[in-house]
Amino acid sequence: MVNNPGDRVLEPYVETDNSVETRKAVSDGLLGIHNITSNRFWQFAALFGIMFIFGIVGFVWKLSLGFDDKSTWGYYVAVFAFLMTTSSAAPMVAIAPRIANSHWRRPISRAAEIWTLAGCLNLILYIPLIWLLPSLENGRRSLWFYGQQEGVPAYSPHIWATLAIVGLVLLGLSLLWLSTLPDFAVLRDQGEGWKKKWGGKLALGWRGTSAQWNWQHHRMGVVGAFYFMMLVFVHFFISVEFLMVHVPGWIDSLYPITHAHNALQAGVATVMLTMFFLRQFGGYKDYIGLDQFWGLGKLLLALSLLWFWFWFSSFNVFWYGGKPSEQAVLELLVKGPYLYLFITIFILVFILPWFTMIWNPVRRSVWGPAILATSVLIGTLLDRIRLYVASWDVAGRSMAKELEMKMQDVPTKIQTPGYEDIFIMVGFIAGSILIFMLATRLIPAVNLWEQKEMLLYKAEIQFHRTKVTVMGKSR
Amino acid sequence: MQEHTQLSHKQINEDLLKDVLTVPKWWLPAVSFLGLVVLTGLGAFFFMMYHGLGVTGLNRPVMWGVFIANFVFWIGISHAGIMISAILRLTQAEWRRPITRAAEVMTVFSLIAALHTPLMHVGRPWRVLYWIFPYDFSRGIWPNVRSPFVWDPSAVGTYLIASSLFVFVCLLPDIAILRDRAKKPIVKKIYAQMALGFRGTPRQWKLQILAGILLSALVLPVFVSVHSIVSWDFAVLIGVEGWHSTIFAPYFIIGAIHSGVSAVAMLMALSVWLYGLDKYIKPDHFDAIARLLIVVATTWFFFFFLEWVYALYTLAPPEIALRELQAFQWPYGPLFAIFIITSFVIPVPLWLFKRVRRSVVWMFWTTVLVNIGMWLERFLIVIPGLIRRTHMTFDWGTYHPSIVEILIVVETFAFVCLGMLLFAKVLPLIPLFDVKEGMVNRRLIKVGRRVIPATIREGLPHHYYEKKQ
Amino acid sequence: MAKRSVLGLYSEEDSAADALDNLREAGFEEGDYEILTGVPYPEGTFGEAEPEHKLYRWPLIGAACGFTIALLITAGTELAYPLITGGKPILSIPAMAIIMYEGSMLGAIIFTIIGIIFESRLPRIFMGAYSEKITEGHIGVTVTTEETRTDIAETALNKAGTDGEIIRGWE
Amino acid sequence: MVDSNKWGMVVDIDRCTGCQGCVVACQSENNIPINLEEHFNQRRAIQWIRIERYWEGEYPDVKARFIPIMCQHCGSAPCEPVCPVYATYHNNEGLNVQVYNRCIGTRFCANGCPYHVRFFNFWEPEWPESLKNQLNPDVTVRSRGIMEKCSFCVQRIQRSTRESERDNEILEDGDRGLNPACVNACASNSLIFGNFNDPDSTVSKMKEDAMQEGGRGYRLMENLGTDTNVIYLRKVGESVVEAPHG
Repeated sequence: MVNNPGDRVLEPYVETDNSVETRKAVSDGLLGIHNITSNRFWQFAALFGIMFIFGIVGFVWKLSLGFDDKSTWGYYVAVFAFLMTTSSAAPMVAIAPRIANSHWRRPISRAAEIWTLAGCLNLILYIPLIWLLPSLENGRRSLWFYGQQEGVPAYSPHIWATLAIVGLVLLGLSLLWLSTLPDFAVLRDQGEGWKKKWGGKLALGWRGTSAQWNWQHHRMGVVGAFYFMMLVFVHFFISVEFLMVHVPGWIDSLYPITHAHNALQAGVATVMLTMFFLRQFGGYKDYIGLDQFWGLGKLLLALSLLWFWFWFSSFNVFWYGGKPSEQAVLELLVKGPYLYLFITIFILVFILPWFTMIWNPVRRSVWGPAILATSVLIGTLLDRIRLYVASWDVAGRSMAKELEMKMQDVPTKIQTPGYEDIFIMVGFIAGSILIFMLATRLIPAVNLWEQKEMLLYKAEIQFHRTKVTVMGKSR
Repeated sequence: MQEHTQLSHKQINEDLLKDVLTVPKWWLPAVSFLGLVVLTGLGAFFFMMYHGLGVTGLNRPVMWGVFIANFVFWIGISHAGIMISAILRLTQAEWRRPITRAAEVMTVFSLIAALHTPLMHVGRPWRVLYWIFPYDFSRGIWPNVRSPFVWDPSAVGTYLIASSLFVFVCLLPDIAILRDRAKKPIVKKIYAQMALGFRGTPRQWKLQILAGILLSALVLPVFVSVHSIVSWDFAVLIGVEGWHSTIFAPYFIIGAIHSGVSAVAMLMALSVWLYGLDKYIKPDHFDAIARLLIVVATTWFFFFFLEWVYALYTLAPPEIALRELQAFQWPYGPLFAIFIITSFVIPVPLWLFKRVRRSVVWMFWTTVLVNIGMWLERFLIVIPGLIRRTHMTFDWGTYHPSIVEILIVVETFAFVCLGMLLFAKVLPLIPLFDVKEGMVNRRLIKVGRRVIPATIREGLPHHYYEKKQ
Repeated sequence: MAKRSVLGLYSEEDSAADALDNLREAGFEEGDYEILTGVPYPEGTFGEAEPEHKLYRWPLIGAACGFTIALLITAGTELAYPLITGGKPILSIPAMAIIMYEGSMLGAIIFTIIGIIFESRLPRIFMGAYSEKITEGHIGVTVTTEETRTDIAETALNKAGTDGEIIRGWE
Repeated sequence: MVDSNKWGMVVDIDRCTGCQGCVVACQSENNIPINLEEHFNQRRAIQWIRIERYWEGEYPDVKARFIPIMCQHCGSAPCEPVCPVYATYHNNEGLNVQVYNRCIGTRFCANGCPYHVRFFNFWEPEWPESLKNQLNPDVTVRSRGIMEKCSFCVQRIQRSTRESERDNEILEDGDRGLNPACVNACASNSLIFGNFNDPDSTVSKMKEDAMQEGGRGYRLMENLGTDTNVIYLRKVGESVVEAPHG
């Protein structure tokens, strides 16, 4: 049966174009884009820099106002939480697909990782919060449910939270550094001027032996996994110690997950927007393609659906149970003074992404994902404001000792932000963007080695009468 | 996949259809034994129906027993099918190909099994129709849509209909193959009817592929909703400590995925042993599913941890008392220990070893352990919550499942196995066309001395790349 | 008038593609001829036209129908028999939302299934010219045309080097 | 008499002697199956009203405290919305009613009730031949497989309201025909039944001064927000038994 195609057991070899020339072309192209610094860049950098100075001013101003009245600190914590949910969560977009070994991540991962540098700002913002957290001495609810037991440091929540946040930042930096090692080496060899110098310093004599590549691959995997766990735990701490302990009766075991999930969603949105700007203004048009936005779009769609699911799982149980304490919490966070804010958030974070992202054309475009990412980010910021301002307002009424909140304890109006709050909000968001922009001057915003690695695994071949893409999976 | 054998289509047809078109030796005894068990269970049910629920071990505080625990367990297993097939289809994981159908079929049968117990355990089963359907037209009273027990049938029904239709549509090309292979004219005719005249035109194939993706995307949200709603059967009640917890929905889902994916691994091992499909289900498949299981199990454990932390976070004495009962008091303490050990402590560290991940025997037994543990988990959620000592002093109890309950629970297990065997008799458990497509799309990339497996990707057709430039 | 269908079997993808070219030369349009394969090939492998379909409409229509029906059932039952239970409002939105959600998903899925079967032109009553070798890996090219033109079709198919005989069938 | 009634009860723990008279009265009024010893052993006994006994203090000076517990007829009852077939719902007279014909016995309500006053008929109820004729004709005999619970003797409420409408006389408060069997049977008047919507009824007055600041009144498990229609009055005197709260 030689003429039966079913019996033709084929050994289908494919040639990929990974010749020295193409590799050089890729790295030269990327380096070229990396080396250009337009005037527009400096203009924007200056703008953000000025805003950031305002932020610092606001920060000092805020500190000078003192820590006595907790209810005024809501907006401050909201900014902290917002930065935590965006810049610190962005690297997940690099980690998860890298572990899943999917190819569309390659142009994305570096930009996502650079965001960890902005985590240093979170550290600055975090320091005053240590003084704001009530200690266990006044018998407040704590995650460390050993109330006022003997031998337990009254400030253990502070210790754990601090350790976790610092650990997260360190892990992020090491992840960034690990994944940039080969590119630093490229800068050392091809770059010129200060880049060459710093590349040489940071590359640590990377030569690209197979042992080094192996080491780097596995370390990135491990550090990435740890980063994810640390991220979850940090959000666990933030959502409990900075949010739920302040609202008596808010016993929502799902909330830490929700907080972490919001972070992932906002992180994806951040990366989407970054990709958009890199593509439109960063000159990476040929490297950041539609399938990057496509993949991110699918992620964002899934996460937006999850947003509703998480919210509804909590809401439904509270609504159905009808305990007075839970009703009070719902009144505080959803139904009460924050109702309209909540509806806005609901539309921005869930309705809009859902109803647009189900359309493939929207996901496969450039503008669609960018616009939706913006709406998700705004929604997330408003959401942080809603939650933190509300709960710290209640905390200001010093009900931490009580186990349940009564309906009449629910504040009737939203706290209005002071000028210092607005300064901090604008300034620190601008500051994190500034850090990102400056970082891209030294670190290539689209990483070289992953692009070059791509050449080994991707090929466009002629399949009888059509052209198809062949993707290889290395590990 | 690392090692890969190119097989001819003829070869694939012969391998995968031999047990459909012929009868293996062990088949008849196995089926008759399972059938016997199922009949015993049904007998027990009718006995219970005749004498009333007094024959069960249920009593006043403990109104729900192993029946409901079993219901939750089977709903959990049923999530495997969609988990594997939908998520892996959407992420275009190549290793899904031989697995998907078996998982989907298991979804269907375990859903039916899950429906057994809640319908049997009501006080007046002969009136169970009023549960979902209008009670009495003349007064126009319909089911109370505020009740989670009305959400349940709507969700489970949707899931059942959806998954069975899903299975059918994905079966069409294989039924066409059977139609062409079947010898007996009558059998041939039946298959011809079922195949709806599928001929394999490009249009039909394109829609097959689309069906896989689109239906997966549509069924995933249903699968999430089903178990959330099942969890709300418990979570909406404020009267029972340990049930009124918001994390229940995600916690049940992730637990369901944990037990379900393990069940799929069991299924793979069994189909390797019973049907000798080792040419199609490779160590690589077990490896991949074990990696998936490590992630799932760890996430599940984190949710479990959160649930406990928040139970104690309330600092409410009854809640703490309940947790003591659950974890430390006889007989639940030992059960709790077994549950933790079997569902997490033993399997997960084992899966970290490549040798375990790639061995059929190890994977089979570890996943069996997981499912024992997860059954106990459901038991430990349902029963102690009801048994706990409440404020009303004279009102706390104990519960021993009676022989009737045990028989019916066993019946559900036998029912699922029987269903799978019968299905495998008439239709292939491994999607032939999917496997063949995998073979057609498989390519090899030579990088230096290394040969890297590659596949033709149709996720984003090439002309999109052209548009991009 | 009665249509006849002619089927040629090929063992090579390329020869099947050639057969399509020959048929085009012989003056058959798209739709007269079809490729039959036992396995999904990448689109356009044989240079055939990309099949058009409107599958994405079906789930949306289905979801709309399901949503409406679920809304009518839930709201209708609550209003038709307004019993207060547990101090919940007569129209309890969260409870209704769940059932409406399930309803729309059910509608969407059922319509999708119907859509898939309809769009892939099934069920097909008459198989026409068909060979069981196709599910064994052969590639079939079938032409549906008037009685008079069957010979032209046959020659066109033969020119590409069929493997085995040409099969004729009634439509 | 106000047009819409809101029936309720006030239970004065201070007066309760734990004589179980109410329990017996309830059994005979409502055709509750006889609880044999094995029913208690199986934990399937049915008592629409039960007396919970607490020991207070240490031997030798130990005191017994009693608290009668029946269906609290919650305003927002956890048991009502979970029933898939509307077998239990809140009627416009403030009663949490159980409709035996609709019940299919999912027992969801029994799990929902924090007071554990809902009972399931695990067995077909049986009476010895001699007692067949003492069954109350106004009350359905429940079959097996359905839930049942205290109804505030709804049959008596119905009858007396119907009669009062018939011979259009005012249904005065504390009328023995209106009162549930347990209230009539209570020797120490610790159970008082009446209409909370009627401002000058005994129960409303008692509620008023009991629920005010420093009053003796409380509800069972107030923290669940079930808004019950039964008010309990604390023990007076040196040692106040803190009634069980959630």
